[in-house]
Amino acid sequence: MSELFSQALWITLLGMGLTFAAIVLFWGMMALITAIPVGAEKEAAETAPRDSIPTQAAAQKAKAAALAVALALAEQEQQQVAYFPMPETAFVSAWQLGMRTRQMYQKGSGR
Amino acid sequence: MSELFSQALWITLLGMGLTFAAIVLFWGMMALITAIPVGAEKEAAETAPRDSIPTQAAAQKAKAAALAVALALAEQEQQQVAYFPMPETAFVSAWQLGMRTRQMYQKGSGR
Amino acid sequence: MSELFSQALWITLLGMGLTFAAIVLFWGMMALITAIPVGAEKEAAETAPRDSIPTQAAAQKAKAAALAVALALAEQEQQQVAYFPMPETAFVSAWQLGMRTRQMYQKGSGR
Amino acid sequence: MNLAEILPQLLAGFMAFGWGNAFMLLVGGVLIYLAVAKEYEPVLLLPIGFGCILANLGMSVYEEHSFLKVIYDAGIKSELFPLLIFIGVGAMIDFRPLLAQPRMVLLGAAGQFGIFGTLILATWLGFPLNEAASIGTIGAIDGPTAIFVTSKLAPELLGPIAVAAYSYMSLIPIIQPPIMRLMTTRKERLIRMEYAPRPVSQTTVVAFPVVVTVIVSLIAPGAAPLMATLMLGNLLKESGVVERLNKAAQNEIINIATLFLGLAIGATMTADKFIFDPVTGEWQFRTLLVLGLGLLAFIMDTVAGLLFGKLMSFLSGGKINPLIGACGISAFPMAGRLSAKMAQEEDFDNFILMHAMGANTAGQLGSVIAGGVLLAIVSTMI
Amino acid sequence: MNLAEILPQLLAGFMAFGWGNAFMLLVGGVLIYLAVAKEYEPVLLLPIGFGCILANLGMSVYEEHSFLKVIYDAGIKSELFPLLIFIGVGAMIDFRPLLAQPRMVLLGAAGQFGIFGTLILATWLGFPLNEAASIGTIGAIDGPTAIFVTSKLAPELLGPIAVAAYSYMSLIPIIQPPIMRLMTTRKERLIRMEYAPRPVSQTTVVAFPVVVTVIVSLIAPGAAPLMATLMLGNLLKESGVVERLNKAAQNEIINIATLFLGLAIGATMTADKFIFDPVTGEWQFRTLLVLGLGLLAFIMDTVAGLLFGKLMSFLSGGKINPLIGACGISAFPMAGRLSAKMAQEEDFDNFILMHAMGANTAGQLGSVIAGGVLLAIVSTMI
Amino acid sequence: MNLAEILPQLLAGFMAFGWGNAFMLLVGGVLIYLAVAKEYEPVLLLPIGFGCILANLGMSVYEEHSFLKVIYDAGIKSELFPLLIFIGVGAMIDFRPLLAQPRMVLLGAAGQFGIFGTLILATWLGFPLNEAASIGTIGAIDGPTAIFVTSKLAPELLGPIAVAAYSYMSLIPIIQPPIMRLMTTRKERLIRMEYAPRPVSQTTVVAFPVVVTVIVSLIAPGAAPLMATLMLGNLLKESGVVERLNKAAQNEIINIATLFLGLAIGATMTADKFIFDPVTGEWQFRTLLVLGLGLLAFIMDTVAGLLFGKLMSFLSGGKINPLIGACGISAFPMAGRLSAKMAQEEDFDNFILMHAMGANTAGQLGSVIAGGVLLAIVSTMI
Ligand code: NA
Ligand code: NA
Ligand code: NA
Repeated sequence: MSELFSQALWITLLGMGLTFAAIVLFWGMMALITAIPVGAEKEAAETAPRDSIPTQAAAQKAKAAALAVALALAEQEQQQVAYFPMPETAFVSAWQLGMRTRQMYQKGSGR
Repeated sequence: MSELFSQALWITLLGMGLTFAAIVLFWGMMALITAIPVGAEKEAAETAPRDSIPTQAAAQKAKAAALAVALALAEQEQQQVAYFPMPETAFVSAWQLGMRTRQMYQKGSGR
Repeated sequence: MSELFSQALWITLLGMGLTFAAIVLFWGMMALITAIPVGAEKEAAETAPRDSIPTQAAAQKAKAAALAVALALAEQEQQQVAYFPMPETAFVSAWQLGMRTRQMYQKGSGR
Repeated sequence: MNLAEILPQLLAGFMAFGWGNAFMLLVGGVLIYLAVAKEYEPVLLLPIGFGCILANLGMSVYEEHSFLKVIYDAGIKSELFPLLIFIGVGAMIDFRPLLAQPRMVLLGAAGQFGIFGTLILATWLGFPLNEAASIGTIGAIDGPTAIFVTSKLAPELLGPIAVAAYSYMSLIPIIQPPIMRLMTTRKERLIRMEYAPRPVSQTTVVAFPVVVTVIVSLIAPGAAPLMATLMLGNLLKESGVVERLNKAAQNEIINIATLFLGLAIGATMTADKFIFDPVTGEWQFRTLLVLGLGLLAFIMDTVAGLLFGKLMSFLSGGKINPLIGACGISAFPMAGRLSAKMAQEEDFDNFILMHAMGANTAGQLGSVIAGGVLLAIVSTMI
Repeated sequence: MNLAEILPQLLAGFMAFGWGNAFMLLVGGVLIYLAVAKEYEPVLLLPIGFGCILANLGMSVYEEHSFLKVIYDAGIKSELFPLLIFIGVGAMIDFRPLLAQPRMVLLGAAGQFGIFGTLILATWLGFPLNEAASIGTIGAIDGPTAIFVTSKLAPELLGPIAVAAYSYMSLIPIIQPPIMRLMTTRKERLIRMEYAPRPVSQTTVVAFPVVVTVIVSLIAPGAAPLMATLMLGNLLKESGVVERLNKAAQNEIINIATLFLGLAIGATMTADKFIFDPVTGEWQFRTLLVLGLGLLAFIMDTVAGLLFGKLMSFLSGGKINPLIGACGISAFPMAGRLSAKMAQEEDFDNFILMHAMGANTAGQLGSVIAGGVLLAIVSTMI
Repeated sequence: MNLAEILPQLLAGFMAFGWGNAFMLLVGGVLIYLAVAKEYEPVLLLPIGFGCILANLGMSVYEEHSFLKVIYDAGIKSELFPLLIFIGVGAMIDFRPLLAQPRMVLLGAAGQFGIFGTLILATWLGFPLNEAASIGTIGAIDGPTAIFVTSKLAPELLGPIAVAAYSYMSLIPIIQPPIMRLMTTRKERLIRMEYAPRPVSQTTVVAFPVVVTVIVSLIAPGAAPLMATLMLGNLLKESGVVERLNKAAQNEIINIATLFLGLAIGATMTADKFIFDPVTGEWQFRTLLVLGLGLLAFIMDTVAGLLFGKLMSFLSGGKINPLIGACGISAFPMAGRLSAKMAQEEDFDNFILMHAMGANTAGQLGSVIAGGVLLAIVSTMI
């Protein structure tokens, strides 16, 4: 086994290890950061209720979202009689996703 | 008194003097520049009447503008039951002011 | 005749010759490029019919376009009672032309 | 493969991170908090706060290969960003209220006293002349002017000066009212002002930015680039024939310049410049001093403006409401609206908004001129 | 006037044009065809294809006076373009699905194995370490990360790596499904996942990008600029107070950077770097190897992600559908949608989109971190 | 503090200001007047006029620390601005009318004679070859081409050449009609042209910009960057898959480049280059000569185009209206519309707009090619 190859193995070990370590740290941080604001929620609710997902409505919204996705997918299915799963572009799609997500929420809260 | 401090005093004297001199010059220039076009007004009125404030309607517009401001301020007052005078940002506010000013004129001329 | 002047004549000969040569090459290329896709037209029609001018409708559209231009020119004519042919700007006009062209086609296909 | 070699590199992030950096992260966090929760000048405080955080995580403008150094060199060192912002600001300003009442322009000069008063205080506190003058520019109460002058005279102070300028500017509605109440009588605040402006022709409105550019370039060359770009933006708008360029100035150009200006300025705020320099072993108390002097600059500006307003009120035989003197400090357009609001609080039927906006745009002009004059004088002395 | 002097100059275009260039014109044409007719990542493949054509017509980034060299130096060498693109991408990402289910973040780590697996294969094939690592970054399945790391480690490979990264990314719907079917049982694909997310407050959403920036800058400084710009864009959007800057990030900044990034990268693809170098007399088989290894990187990423998904499914007692493991590779947002679609194909009532999007954004974070870690380690060894 | 030291600095603005500068302020004012009141190419004449004013107030591109020098170096010296503008122009051009009637392309060659005719006249008047060729480019009747070639051959003439090119272009409706009436008979102007175009497929429209780029780069490498960027813009539009980039090209990119190109070119117009050089003691009559020669270039272009139109009319047996020869000069799209209008003035039912637009876009192509050929030839001789 060449020295270069052994170096590559070491890099893999170290690299995957550090990536996992960082991600685990993220997990903890996210658990923390999403837990804290329950106290701060009151203030946040006053000043900026626009974007937060209210707890009570979440399940309902999820259903609505799921339905919207189902419809979108069904629609896509039909188009694919003539054509394979549209390989969309990253940017345009990210954009579309944002729009679509917003639409989902709009439908949900409109009920 | 240190030399630096005396320099600062000199700079103040010179600086405020020059600033006032420039501003007085501006005054004269503005008096001139706003006086001249009375002759040129005819031509300007033909080609570009869109933005100039007509003399006859000015007083009326001022009233309309004042009313609009009064309403806006009254509205703001109410909001401030819960909240201190909204410290808006320079750019956004400059923008808003432009919009608002345009709206004022629109209201005025719409009557 | 100075050497500089003779150089200028040579440049003219060479320059106009090369420009014409390039343009003639363009002619051939365009004849080719517009001839080939008749076979590929079918595929193109399936995937992207939006922008190509369909053969059958072309004559009709040309008429519609001509009419639109006629109206536009007639309109312009009237304006010019008071005013000479508006010397428009390159960019704005290029822009306007695009818009106007689109409008022409819209009128045509709307009938 | 030697772990002993790689480990320091992997831990480079931690190794370079000291308690000073941690403190500066907090500072950056507070700036972002003020921007988001309090909406204090968010378009600038948010990027500055984020840039401050990056600066203390190894991405400051002093790092050789930092992308923020690239942005800093391209936009701040070259002085382009403040000028690009001014093109956009100029395209948003309407000089008609000022042109309709030319004498209002006088109020734009008095409100600059804070610049020089602060300069005096700063030299008295021991700051060298270039730094004292830069601190004084906070009194211009106009971000791009302060940044333009400071980046020429004392770039090391860009961070605290920009933060002070923008933070206090967003605090205008808190800073000015007490001073205004203290320095004017109720009777003065009740003065109503007639609004019978001269008609302003389109020709005047188009000629104004060109003439201002010429005058200022001749008598205050230091202010020429600032005034020229401000007036260019105004000309783009008022000409009415280059709507494409006008929109570019008010959107693309100003937005991109603002974002990167904020980031780059924030990225100058490293712990060793702001808190404690481990190399020289010195505490950087200057930052706190700058913030304190900046507040004084705002106060002195307002006081001088009001005093001059009272003088004009007296000279005009009581026809001028001295409150509009407080608009001469610049801080466009917040100060203008605030004065109108103060007058209306005393008397609901008293509308001085147009006069206030005239004085306010005059303050904008006066700030740029005073900044240029200061730059010219101090440049010859250092 | 001597025709013998002028003629070579006039024929310069033809003289410098060899069969290799002709072949590369074809390659550029194919990229444009894929972009236009197949809509494979057109915003990047179209500029790359056009840049490739220009590179072989005397306008490559290696020419002294080429305008594409100016753009390359300003945007790629300075590393600005990938970072500017990340500001825009960050402003388009929504981290709420991930924040609502924090454990999903684990899936973002496993899906990076392809980076390192490819690195091993590339060194085994004889690539030097810097090039092997750059080829590995194709496994980040994230264009800006791959370009950022490669432009630091092995800029000569920018062309093939960018082309591979973006082409395969657009082929995700073709590459992943067979692997997903092969590696999961029907029973596993039928697993339904409960969507009962924690409420995510506005404060959390605003704090998240700031905290992520700090953590990543400390533990993986190599990834700091990438993560910082991604999070800056996200902060601009989520703060809700700087709509002007948010729009600039999502439009002007990302569009201009994308166009010129594509052109400049395409303009590195000259025949002598891609096909045959007439100076050294060597064939450049490396390009084909890069393309092949890139495909393997995608496959290894997907396999590792699915294996980890199965592990999590097992540990959770069958409550997690292993399909979402395939979203950890990044390729945001295609991979997320694809997994949801695969689950729904088995059972029309099975909706795992929110879980998939959570894992997908985790993959985006994991990709940047892994890229940064790789850059840090390899930088110390070369 | 010594007033004697400071005073010169404070009066620096006045000290450097001579009668020549005052005259140039007038010139700048006239350009702005033409832009605003007459709407002659305002998007360029307004910035050029304002730049000219700034140049004579100490902010010219020749000053070491001028912000306009920074812009000039970044955009004109690097040749980027004309190319960026061409990306936007290309995205606004529709080649369908030309592709539908390929032989119309021939008219694009004849209308370039003015370039070379002017070159001959200029050398006869004693201009050195590089300057004569630059003056000739006014005959390209296409701003970016003239600026691109001039900035390589004789940057000192950029100001007058750009002003001449854009001013006369806006005067096309005044310059061309008398020549058209003089050189054609009423019978010729009455010729109706059949509009039975070939169908133009989407594939053709997309392939065209790519093929043109390849051909021109091979036979006229000097024109390659110009043609490449023009065609890139066209490809962005016609591909239909990169709407984001297309919009960026037509808005952000072209607007920003146009504004700063105009400013930077105006900022080359200092009094010592235009009127009188106090160092050499020479009057700069060249500027007037450039303006005069530029007018001749427009006239020669039109005459040559009409002559060729008459030849084609004769060869086609009277099926071609020679008026469309006048569109081959470029000046897109004004010349095209003007010819159609002239034909319709004689006969209200005569519509030749589509033919005229075809010849007009051919003139655009011919202008770029002729400019590139000129650059290539002259580069070898100086
Ligand atoms: Na001020
Ligand atoms: Na990845
Ligand atoms: Na031409």
